[in-house]
Amino acid sequence: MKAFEVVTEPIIPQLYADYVLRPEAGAVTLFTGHVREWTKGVRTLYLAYEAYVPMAEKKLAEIGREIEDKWEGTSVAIAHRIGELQISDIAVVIAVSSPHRKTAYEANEYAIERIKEIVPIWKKEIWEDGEEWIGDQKKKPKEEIV
Amino acid sequence: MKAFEVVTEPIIPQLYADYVLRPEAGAVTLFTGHVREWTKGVRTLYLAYEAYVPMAEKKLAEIGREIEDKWEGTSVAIAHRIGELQISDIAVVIAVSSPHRKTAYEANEYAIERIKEIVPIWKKEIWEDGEEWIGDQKKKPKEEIV
Amino acid sequence: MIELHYFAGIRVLTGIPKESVNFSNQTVEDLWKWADEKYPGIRNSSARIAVNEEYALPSDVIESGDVVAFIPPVSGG
Amino acid sequence: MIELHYFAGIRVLTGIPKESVNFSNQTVEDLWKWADEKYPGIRNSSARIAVNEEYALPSDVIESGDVVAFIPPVSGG
Repeated sequence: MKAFEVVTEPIIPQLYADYVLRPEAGAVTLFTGHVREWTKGVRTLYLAYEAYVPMAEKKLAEIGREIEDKWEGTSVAIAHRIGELQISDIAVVIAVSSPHRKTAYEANEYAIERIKEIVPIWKKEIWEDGEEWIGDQKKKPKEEIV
Repeated sequence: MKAFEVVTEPIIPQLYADYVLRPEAGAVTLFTGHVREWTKGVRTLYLAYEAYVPMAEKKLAEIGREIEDKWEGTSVAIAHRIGELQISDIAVVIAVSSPHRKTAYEANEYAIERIKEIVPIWKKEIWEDGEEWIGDQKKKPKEEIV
Repeated sequence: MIELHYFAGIRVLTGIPKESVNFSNQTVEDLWKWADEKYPGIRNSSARIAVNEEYALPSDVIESGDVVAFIPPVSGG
Repeated sequence: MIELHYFAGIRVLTGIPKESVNFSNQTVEDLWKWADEKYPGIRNSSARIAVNEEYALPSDVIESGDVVAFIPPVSGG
């Protein structure tokens, strides 16, 4: 495994937690983003993720560096899975270790926000009655579909 | 395993993450608190944790209920290990699942804060030159010891 | 009779992890007075008292058969 | 020649995942104009352009051999 990677196989979160652990770490936060069955009243059958892989890995590493610069003593690892994902599958894992817990939470949440801003990965939602690449706000599923 | 437990064996975090996962969960946060080698310039050799086990498990479950009441759709599992723990060993694990990520972070951090307030578990730090039950603020290691 | 449990720093102070004592229909406040006489300093330790695994108020009444614990400031996590 | 990559909703619009085109010493802004003529609507898609795996400014110059990607609003995580 690499500390910042796009993968096609199921994600094993513990690998990333182990990677960031060190003697000076008092806290490790591990975030996993999962495929959720219901979004705004619309039932998702499964998701398909696509990435611009080399750039995505570069941007994930950039987020890791941002965090390690911003919060002293932190260490970060991030992986995002692409391809077809079923309900409850892990799409993304973020591991952050830190001497103190407050930072471990804060830095981890920062990572997911940044991923959603700058990392070239796209999600296609597949519903019972259609599918759509997510990202274009105009085409998001509407509550009245139910 | 139980959703809220005090254990003597090494903690396997994934068990607790798996326990809270459900189809409506989009996010799982897993916090692990580890034995840190250095605290305020004092080197820890190892820690010993003691608990008032039945009350501790009751209070952990109470924290879980507090969270599930406070943040809709969350599910929680918490374990704390007691006995002798070495550097980097996991002392506590908190798993929270939630439909949305913001809640998963917030609720998880709430859990560790509450554990440090109400759960009858105590830590003894063992240093090269002594040992002390932590909790009594007057006797905490001081920076000038270094 | 009630059962008394001592933990962590409090156990260091009492020298024993638990004991049974004759005590009933008195309050938590009364227990504090009794304990501070037997174990001087216990009252200044910032400990709390739990009765049957719940934190108790000074005015709560302790009955025969209750399990009481002296809970020094916790430091889990 | 430069290499153009299209992703997600943008790929649906272009109908192809990538192509090579003659383009050099022109700016990102020029590329937008070219692209919007060939693929009407691409400019209104809120996509960004990345040159050699870095987000580019409209004034950045694209050289022969560069790898250019149209990045629609990302939705990872």
